[in-house]
Amino acid sequence: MIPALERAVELAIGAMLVGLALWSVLVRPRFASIVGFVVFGLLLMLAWMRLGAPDVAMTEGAIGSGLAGFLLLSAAARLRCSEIRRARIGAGEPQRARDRSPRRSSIVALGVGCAAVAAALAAAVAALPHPAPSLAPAALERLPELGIGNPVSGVLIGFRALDTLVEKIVLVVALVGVWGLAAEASWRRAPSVDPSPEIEPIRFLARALPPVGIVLAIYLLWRGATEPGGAFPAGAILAAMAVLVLAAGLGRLPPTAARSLRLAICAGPLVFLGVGGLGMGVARGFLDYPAGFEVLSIKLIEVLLTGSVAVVLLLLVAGPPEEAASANGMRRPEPPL
Amino acid sequence: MSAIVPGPGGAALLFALAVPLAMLAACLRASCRPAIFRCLGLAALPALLAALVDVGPDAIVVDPAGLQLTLGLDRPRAILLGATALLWSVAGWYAPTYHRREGRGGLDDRDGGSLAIAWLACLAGCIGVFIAGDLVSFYAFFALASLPAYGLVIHDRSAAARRAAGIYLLLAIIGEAFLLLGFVLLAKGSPDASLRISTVVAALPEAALRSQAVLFLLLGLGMKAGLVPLHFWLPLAHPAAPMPASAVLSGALIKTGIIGLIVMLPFGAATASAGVGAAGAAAVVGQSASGAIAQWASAWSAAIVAIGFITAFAGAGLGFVQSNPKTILAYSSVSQMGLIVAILGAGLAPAAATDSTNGPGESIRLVASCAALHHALVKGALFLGLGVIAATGHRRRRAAGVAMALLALSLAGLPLTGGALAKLAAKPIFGAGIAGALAFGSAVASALLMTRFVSALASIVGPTRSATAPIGLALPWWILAVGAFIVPWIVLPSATEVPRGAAFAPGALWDGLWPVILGALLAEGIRRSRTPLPRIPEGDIVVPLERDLPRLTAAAEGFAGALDAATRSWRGGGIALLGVLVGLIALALVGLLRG
Amino acid sequence: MSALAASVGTPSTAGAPLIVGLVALPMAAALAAVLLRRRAASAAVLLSAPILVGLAFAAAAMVLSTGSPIECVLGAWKPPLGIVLRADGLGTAMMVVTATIASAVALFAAATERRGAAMRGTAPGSSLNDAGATPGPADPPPGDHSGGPAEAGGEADGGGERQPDAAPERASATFWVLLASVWGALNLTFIANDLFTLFVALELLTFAAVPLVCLAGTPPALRAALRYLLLAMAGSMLYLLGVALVYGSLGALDLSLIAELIAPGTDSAPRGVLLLALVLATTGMLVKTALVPLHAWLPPAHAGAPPQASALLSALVVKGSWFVILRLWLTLGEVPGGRTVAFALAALGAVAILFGSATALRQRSLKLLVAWSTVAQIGYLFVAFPALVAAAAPTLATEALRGGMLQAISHAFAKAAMFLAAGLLVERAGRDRIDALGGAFRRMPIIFAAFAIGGLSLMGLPPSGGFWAKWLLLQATIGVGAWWLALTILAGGVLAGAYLLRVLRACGAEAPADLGADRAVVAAPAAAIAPDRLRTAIVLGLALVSMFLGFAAMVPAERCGVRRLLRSEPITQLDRPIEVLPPPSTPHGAAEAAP
Amino acid sequence: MTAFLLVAAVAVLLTVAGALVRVVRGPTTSDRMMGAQLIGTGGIAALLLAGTASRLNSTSDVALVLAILAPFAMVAFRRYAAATQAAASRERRLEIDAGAPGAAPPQGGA
Amino acid sequence: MSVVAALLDGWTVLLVCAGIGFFVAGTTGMLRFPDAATRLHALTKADNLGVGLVVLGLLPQVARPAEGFKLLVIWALVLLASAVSSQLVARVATDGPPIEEDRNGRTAPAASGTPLDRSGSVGAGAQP
Repeated sequence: MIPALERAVELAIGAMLVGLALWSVLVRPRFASIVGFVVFGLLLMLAWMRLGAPDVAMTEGAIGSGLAGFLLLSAAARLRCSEIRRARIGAGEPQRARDRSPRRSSIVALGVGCAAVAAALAAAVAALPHPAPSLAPAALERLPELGIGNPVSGVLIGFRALDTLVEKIVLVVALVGVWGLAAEASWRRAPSVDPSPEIEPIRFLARALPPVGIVLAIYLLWRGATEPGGAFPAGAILAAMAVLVLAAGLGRLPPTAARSLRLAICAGPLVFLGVGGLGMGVARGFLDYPAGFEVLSIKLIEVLLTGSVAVVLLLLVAGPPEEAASANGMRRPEPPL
Repeated sequence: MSAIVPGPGGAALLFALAVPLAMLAACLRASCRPAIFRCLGLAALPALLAALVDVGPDAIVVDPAGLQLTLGLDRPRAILLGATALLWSVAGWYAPTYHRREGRGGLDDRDGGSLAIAWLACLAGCIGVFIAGDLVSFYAFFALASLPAYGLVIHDRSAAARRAAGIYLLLAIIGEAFLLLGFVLLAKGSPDASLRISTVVAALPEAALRSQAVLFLLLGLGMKAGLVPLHFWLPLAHPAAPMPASAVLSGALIKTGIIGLIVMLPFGAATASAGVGAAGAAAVVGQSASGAIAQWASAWSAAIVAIGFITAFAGAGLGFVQSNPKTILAYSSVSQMGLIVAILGAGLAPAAATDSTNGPGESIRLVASCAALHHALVKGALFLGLGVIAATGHRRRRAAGVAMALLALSLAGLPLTGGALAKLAAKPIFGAGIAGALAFGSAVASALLMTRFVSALASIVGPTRSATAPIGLALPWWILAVGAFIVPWIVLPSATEVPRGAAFAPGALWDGLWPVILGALLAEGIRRSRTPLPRIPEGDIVVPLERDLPRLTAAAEGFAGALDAATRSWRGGGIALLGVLVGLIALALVGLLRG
Repeated sequence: MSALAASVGTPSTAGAPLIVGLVALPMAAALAAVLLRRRAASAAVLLSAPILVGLAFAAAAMVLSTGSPIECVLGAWKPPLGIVLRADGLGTAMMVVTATIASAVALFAAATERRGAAMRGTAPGSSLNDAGATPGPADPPPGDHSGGPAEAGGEADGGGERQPDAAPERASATFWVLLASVWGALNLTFIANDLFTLFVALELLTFAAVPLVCLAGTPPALRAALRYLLLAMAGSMLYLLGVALVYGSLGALDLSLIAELIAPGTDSAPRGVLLLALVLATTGMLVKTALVPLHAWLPPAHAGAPPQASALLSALVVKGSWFVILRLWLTLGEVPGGRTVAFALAALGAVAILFGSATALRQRSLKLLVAWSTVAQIGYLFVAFPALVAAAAPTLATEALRGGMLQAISHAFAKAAMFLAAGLLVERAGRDRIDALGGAFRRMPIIFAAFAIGGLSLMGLPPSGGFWAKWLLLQATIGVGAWWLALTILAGGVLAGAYLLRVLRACGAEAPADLGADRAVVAAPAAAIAPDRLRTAIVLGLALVSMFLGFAAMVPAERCGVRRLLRSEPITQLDRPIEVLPPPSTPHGAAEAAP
Repeated sequence: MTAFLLVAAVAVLLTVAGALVRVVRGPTTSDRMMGAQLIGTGGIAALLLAGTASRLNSTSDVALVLAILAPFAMVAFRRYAAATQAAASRERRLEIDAGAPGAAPPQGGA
Repeated sequence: MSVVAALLDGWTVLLVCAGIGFFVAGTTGMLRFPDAATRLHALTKADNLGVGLVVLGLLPQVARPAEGFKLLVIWALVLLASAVSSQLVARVATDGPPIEEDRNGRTAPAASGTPLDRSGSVGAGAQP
């Protein structure tokens, strides 16, 4: 009975995921699309849990439906405001309307094409060897050399440390790219998450939740060595807490030029790179950890990475520094009429 | 990279190339340009010198074990190099005076600087083409000769010059493309990594893609040589350029196409492989193979002869209806190149090369290059002479006029001229059949055209009735004109199997004379009868092309614009991505099922 | 202990620190540039540039001299569990190219900044790349918002440095981070031997390239950047799907291991799945490479960026994803059915050549023309694929590979030169219209020459690298019987000549008189905007490298080991087998643990 | 017990799936958000049930992450609603007294 | 052990079933109630009591006390979230329905009457 039940749950989650994804793509109101996306993220978390990947589930929850949902709603608000403004001015309206309504035939063609790709993928997945070849046993076998118990962390920070390192640099570069969107005049100023106009309940939340969040983040980081968790989910939760505080108007971001801010951004990847480079001298090669100090090095890197991830994610959500215009368009100045 | 250390011959070649290139480099400084322009005549002298010394075909070989990049001269190439170098040199001395008198050229070329740049680049390319012994350097120098000529054509900056230059450059680029393909095909047949022309041409008859190779070579080189129907740039470009530039364009530059055909057509292919077949043990196999090669060679021979004569007659006919003497001369160049190509084509036939003392194919090459030499000098002299006549008053034109007439008729084979010698040398190649008759007809046609040219000379208006041409124009021209009469008499008898005396034989004299008379009479008859001549614009077929091309390009642009617009929208981009994905997956499926 | 553990040691080859440095140093420089103040940031990147050039050349020399790739095992974890960086001939060649071009661009950017700082007092905003237009409505900030974030900026900044008309430090500071990131990402792409590391490297490349696109900050640039970002993300997804399929079927991500696992004779690999994976990953990368019809993001993106960013994007960034496709096809291309897909890729390449060139011909803006020319030139990179997978003809495959690599390299140099030259031309002319370039030939002949030389290299004139690339590509395409491809290559050359001609004509024309007043407004005093020597030298140097790249590739290719440099590793036999994966169905650990 | 907990998890999940209907049908944005919220809560419950059933420790960590981020979307939603309403009312006011400049945008919280 | 275990299991079954009941009720209310304000009631019931009863029911089943503590923390967090979000939703609902664009991306309110138009018509386009 239980296998049948599990199968049923898998099917149900799968069907909901596909349906929700389709709906989110096809539904016209932007807001509905975003809510669909957030719910999709929630269901995806369940799916990842079902697949036995709690690390991925955690990251998906924190990034996919948490921070991304916040970001998307902020963007939607901004777009919405400019649309409302344009609607009054009345410029370019009919053309936009035409642009946005695709012909039925092209929708059908797209659907057929996507279905064909999906069918090919399904056929390929069905043709994969069974049981699938896996490196998991090999990873487990060599895990003790790193002195940690969580194989996912082992892969991330040990066996494939290079990938992790480059991913973190990607984050930093993405942040620089976002800052690059700033207007010349506001470059180097402080980015901001504008406080919500309705602050009492939010302010309460922003006072109550962050302590718990910080504890949770530390807990996840600490657990990451042996159990699912680690730098990325911990960083994401810290970032979410910080966003909450900013949205409640309880704090303000430093300017992007601030040295401490930049140090926080770069510390994780730089130390990672430095420890990795040290490996060329004192260990068996680049990105190898000195014998006897594996756990220490890994902990150091993880802690700093958590900080960097948190700051970078927070700043990514906050967006480019803007002068006299808010991230969600609430206080954008009037265009001249 | 190892190169055979150049001997004296190699040094001469390098010097010949280096002088124009060094002058070109000096032109980078604007202050040097006027001086360089005044010394333009110097640039080609080292090349003339190199043509006179015995350089040898392998004067410089880079990478002898591999690509075999070669510079050198054999006799046909030396002959043409010498003739064109003489022309370049004379025209170079002529140019400053002409430029000063005419005062033409764009606003930015009061000192002749841009003319000098184009001239020197072209000259270097032209010299290089004659001394290149491998495909790559030939291609490089061919491009160097072709593309800067744009500057010569456009020099006047008039509307006609712009149009002519645009068409010229476009055709030159297309020609380069064909040539590249032809060369790649030639190289594919090469037995080893060598790109030496002699090696790849020897291997050509047995290459798998030999016909395609010859076709693309003909397209690429024929475009430069002005073969119908790719000739139309020529009657546009030559008249548009300033006079000395026309002279080198018509006299020297189109010879780069001719020299390409001379060195790259597989003369004596069938003979050579027949010899191998007879000597080899498997005679039957060898003979059947050589039979196939002979068949292939004779088919191409017939095709090239046909192209040549069509070009010869079409050039003459189209030229006859023109009135601008420069245009007539340009068409005459088309016609003459047709004749030379016909000689080459006839030589390609298996029978043509059997009784040669110079080795298979060599005699054909020599005859063709001698004919080209004659044309280069005469045509150069005719163009320069036009400038001299234009600078001379009506009263003082007599001597110049007579010389021009003689030069012109020399192209038709007037006895005792170089033209007659060239005809005599070509006669055995054409034989007595259809080809011989056509050759005779082409002489008549040339005479017709040249008579027309001489009568058109009268329409040129001089500055005053009694003006005399400045010495800077007259002297170079006279040198070239005299050279055009004398040089063939020096070169031809030694290069070909025509003894000097043969030209004085009464039969030969008569044979040479009466086509000229016939042509002249015909021309006079047409003039007298006042038959209205059809009005064909310069550049004949390019005119309808120019009219229809916009429609064609508009269609293409419409397509490109539609594709652009379709992919530019967000949705279009998405559909394109999906389409590529689905298409590739479908093709993968097809490939999977098939393989 | 298992065989896996027994192989612990230092299996990296001698040059391992070199290639680690090539990856780690630019990334460290990027992070340092984030951390440091503006001057110091550019200094960090500029200081690391010569080191990186040295490392790249040293790595290339080492590969050349030993004839085997440099390998570096990261950590002590060999594949299949860990990652190996592997610099073979292809990778080192590309790293050398990247190092050369990136440092040239860095110098150029530094000179531009110094220039900009020097002339900002006299002519604010006269150069286009200074135009840091705000993305939103550019209104004066309302005065009544108290406590806004605007005031917060003052405290952390050095005080007096920030005036309203201060240097465009946003673009500058961002540029240095991005330059170093692009550099590191490219180097990692060229030496990563692991499918997932390739993915990560490409992510870094994309995330560095997108901000480069919108460095100018103009609305069109932002639109282009957004489109680029989203399409590239879709491409990443497809690539990742392909990687997942490969891992699911083989249990390996290391390319050498994959090659071993699918070598002929091993039956376990599900070839259909691998083909689908190949198609998916290729399509994903095609988006980033901007092959038609997935090109739409490229022209506005490349044309809208400042010159130094355009040069990086066009010369190097698109080559990164192309290189991944090349690696994939060298590893997986011979699965059954791959040939059909390869022909489809070549067909898309052919469309790209024709369509891109034709569209370039229609552009009115100089930078757009150059950008569309990139679309066309990308097509050439794919023309080689059918011959590349011709397993039966290793010579052809080698020719195709060499042709493709040469095309990538020579296009990189030529396009870098052209974009930088275009930037200087536009800066001087004051606006980005081809019609407005009149007089450029007279006023900035060297920049003009650099642009022309780059263009000639694109056209494929010897001795440029483009010529040899075309030569080899023609050999390869004709070898697989794809005449249509060969003719397309030629047509592309002709069209390239045509669009180049348009620019050259405009530059050669006199400055239009009616523009005089206009220019007086736009342009600062001539001395202020005359291109300085350093930038001119950089542009000319890049152009000359592209023109004489042919020599480097030509002669030594046969003798001095460049052929070996460009050779494909025979994929069925590794130089030093790393480790053979246990048969996929019996996981190693399980087998060990069972008894 | 395990079976019961699993069945319970499925039951919660299926029940909560009903909230999907609210997400899809709306009609107002608040309705969609409430549907999402219910799905999140239900997901937490289902995770706890299934995790206890399978004795997987990490499940509660995941649920913890989910729980701490649950109000996050609501805060974002409030900001969205406030911003759009403010923009709309500002536009309307501007329409009413057309041309009157300096209609200061409502600045809640500042 | 048996009696205690059975009792604990019974406690679990009882409370979990009750929790499911609240979830069912919440969902039903979510679907059947007429407008946003009333649906808010349904949501809070499921949030507060549904999760709470499940957590309480699971307490006897956890392996370690720490796990139980975690469960309680989760419940507390859900309660907090629920309280705050119901406040926020209610505020949105009273401020007037947030504006959702119609099918063509045009703004509805420019045409429709007062800002406090609570008819829900602006969101009607959302129905698929």
